[in-house]
Amino acid sequence: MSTLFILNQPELLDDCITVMQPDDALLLIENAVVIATKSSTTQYKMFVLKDDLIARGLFESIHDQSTAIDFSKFVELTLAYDKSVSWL
Amino acid sequence: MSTLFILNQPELLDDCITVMQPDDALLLIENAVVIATKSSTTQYKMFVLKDDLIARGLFESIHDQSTAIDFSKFVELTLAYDKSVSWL
Amino acid sequence: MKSICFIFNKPPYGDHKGRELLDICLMSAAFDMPITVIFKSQGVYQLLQNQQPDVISVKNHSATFKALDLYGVENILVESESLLEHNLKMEQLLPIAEAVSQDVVKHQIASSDFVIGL
Amino acid sequence: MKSICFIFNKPPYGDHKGRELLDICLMSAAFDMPITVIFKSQGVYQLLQNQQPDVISVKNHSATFKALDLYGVENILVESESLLEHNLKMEQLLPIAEAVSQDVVKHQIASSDFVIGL
Amino acid sequence: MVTANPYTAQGQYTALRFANEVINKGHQLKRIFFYADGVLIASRLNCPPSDEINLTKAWAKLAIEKDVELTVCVTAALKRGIVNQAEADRNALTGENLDPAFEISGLGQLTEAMLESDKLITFG
Amino acid sequence: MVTANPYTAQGQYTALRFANEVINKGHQLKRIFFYADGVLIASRLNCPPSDEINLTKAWAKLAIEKDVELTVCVTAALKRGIVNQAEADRNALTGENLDPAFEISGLGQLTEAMLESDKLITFG
Repeated sequence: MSTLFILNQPELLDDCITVMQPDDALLLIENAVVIATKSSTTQYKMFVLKDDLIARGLFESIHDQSTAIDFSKFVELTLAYDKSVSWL
Repeated sequence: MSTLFILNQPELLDDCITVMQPDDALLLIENAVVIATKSSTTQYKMFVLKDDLIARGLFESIHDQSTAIDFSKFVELTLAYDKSVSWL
Repeated sequence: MKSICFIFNKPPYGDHKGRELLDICLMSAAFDMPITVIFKSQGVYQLLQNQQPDVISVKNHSATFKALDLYGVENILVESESLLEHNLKMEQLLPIAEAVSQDVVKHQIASSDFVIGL
Repeated sequence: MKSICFIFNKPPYGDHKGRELLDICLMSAAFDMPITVIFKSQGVYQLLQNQQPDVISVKNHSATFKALDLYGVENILVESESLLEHNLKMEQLLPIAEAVSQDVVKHQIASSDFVIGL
Repeated sequence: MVTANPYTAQGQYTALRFANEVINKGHQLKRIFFYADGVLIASRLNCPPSDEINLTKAWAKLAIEKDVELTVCVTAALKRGIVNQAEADRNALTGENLDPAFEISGLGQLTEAMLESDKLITFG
Repeated sequence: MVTANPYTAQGQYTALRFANEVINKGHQLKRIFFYADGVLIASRLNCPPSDEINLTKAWAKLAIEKDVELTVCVTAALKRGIVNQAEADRNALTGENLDPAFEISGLGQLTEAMLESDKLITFG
């Protein structure tokens, strides 16, 4: 089964990645969007909530490994993956 | 001036240490007492709140680089150092 | 029946999260859902023996962990890599969990219908 | 007069802490206390230009940061090591802070009478 | 499930936007279950600054207009001082503060909703 | 200063023990200032399980027996639904929940206390 991991605290990234499988994706929301400005070595698909980027002045700084999405796409992602896990 | 740094979240240890001076001390309380079970390479004096160790079953596991203290000593430390800083 | 996996990843007593996650776990067990409980990262401290949170006026929930099998929760796992990271040995923990590798943890999370942490 | 140092070390808007720390800062300025403001670790994101938190229905406190000098707060420092770690340049930040080394930050904290973070 | 502290975390707002979008897309949203610090949202005494969104009222609007159940866990609520008249009477408390759009109930409501739904999304 | 969420963090309890010890040792404790999520402690509706400590009542006991001021920041309190009758009237809220041992006041009380005291200890 594929999983959408939802992360809202940047400091939990490393911990979250330890449980991810190749087909899983990571969605960065709230304060965790700051992660999207850095290049990463993770092989996972990475989505970022657009409004949280704009709020923090980071929309222009996003790294091209990440895809900015709106709430409509957020809902679609939770349907496209078998389940969603908020990594708290 | 000497400072007593009070830490209650183990994940903030590295950040806290970046602002410490040689004469400063670190007091571990609440969840941060788990740090006291590991050997560390920091040169700072390290105190640990005893009741928080006992609560978590860690009193026997404390590393000998740390000193367990009670609330009476906690109050004395805040007087012995010029100021106390809670690193949140 | 849908399966559910609980992730304990924080030390006890600094907050109420361990206790409140355990409550969901017990309720799900009462509904006969197949349950996996995972202790990972700093959550491994939840299982330490000889906890005495009465000294900080908090209720000890170790006894409830020990009673999980009475509720039919038998799949209780602790991640070996986390034990190593926190310098803990299985002998120091309540004898209710099985040590497994990170790969097993990953597989359990992937194969559950719901995954809940707090 | 006793001096006071404020440490901003978290990104904005994920919580109210930045806003609530800023409120203490303004109040202390009204009492004419000598103030140092330090942006460190993830707190450097507090100073990013072009923040638009109205899209998430939160009030923008950038304007208040910009007004700090009107309140007599002139010692506003951002830690160079933190900028580097988060891949940010001074040009991306509000032009109100001076970049200083970790040693300067350390010294400012050591020499203040009170140090407050949230 | 919403466990986010309304003030210390942004999760209540994110959950609200997400819930509205789910309904706009024509999906069925059975229940919002408030747990842990998330229950703090259910106090009608919450009074944010006038230039900021009142999240309690925003949830209430969603509940009324779109017929979504807002369920607050009784155990989590009582210890956090969120009570209705019945709970106040039962626990000898002087006063109550539950917003009428929210309903206090047991943790079983979460488990029951999980069994009946395809998805559970947590906002913490 | 106490900024700890009474439920998500242990800081309220640590602060209480510390405050009692300060007084036992004969030092003067001018004021406990509750700020940020720390204000949540001031609701008299907080009702922890009967086998756990009621921290609101424990603070109230300290205030009454040892004559310590318990001051709650009004701005932080209002948005978190902690109100007395005067604030309820001013903001058109139906009800109030402040425990009578606590007093609602402004942030200036913190700064004033800092100027008059040798030490400030924060519990977050």
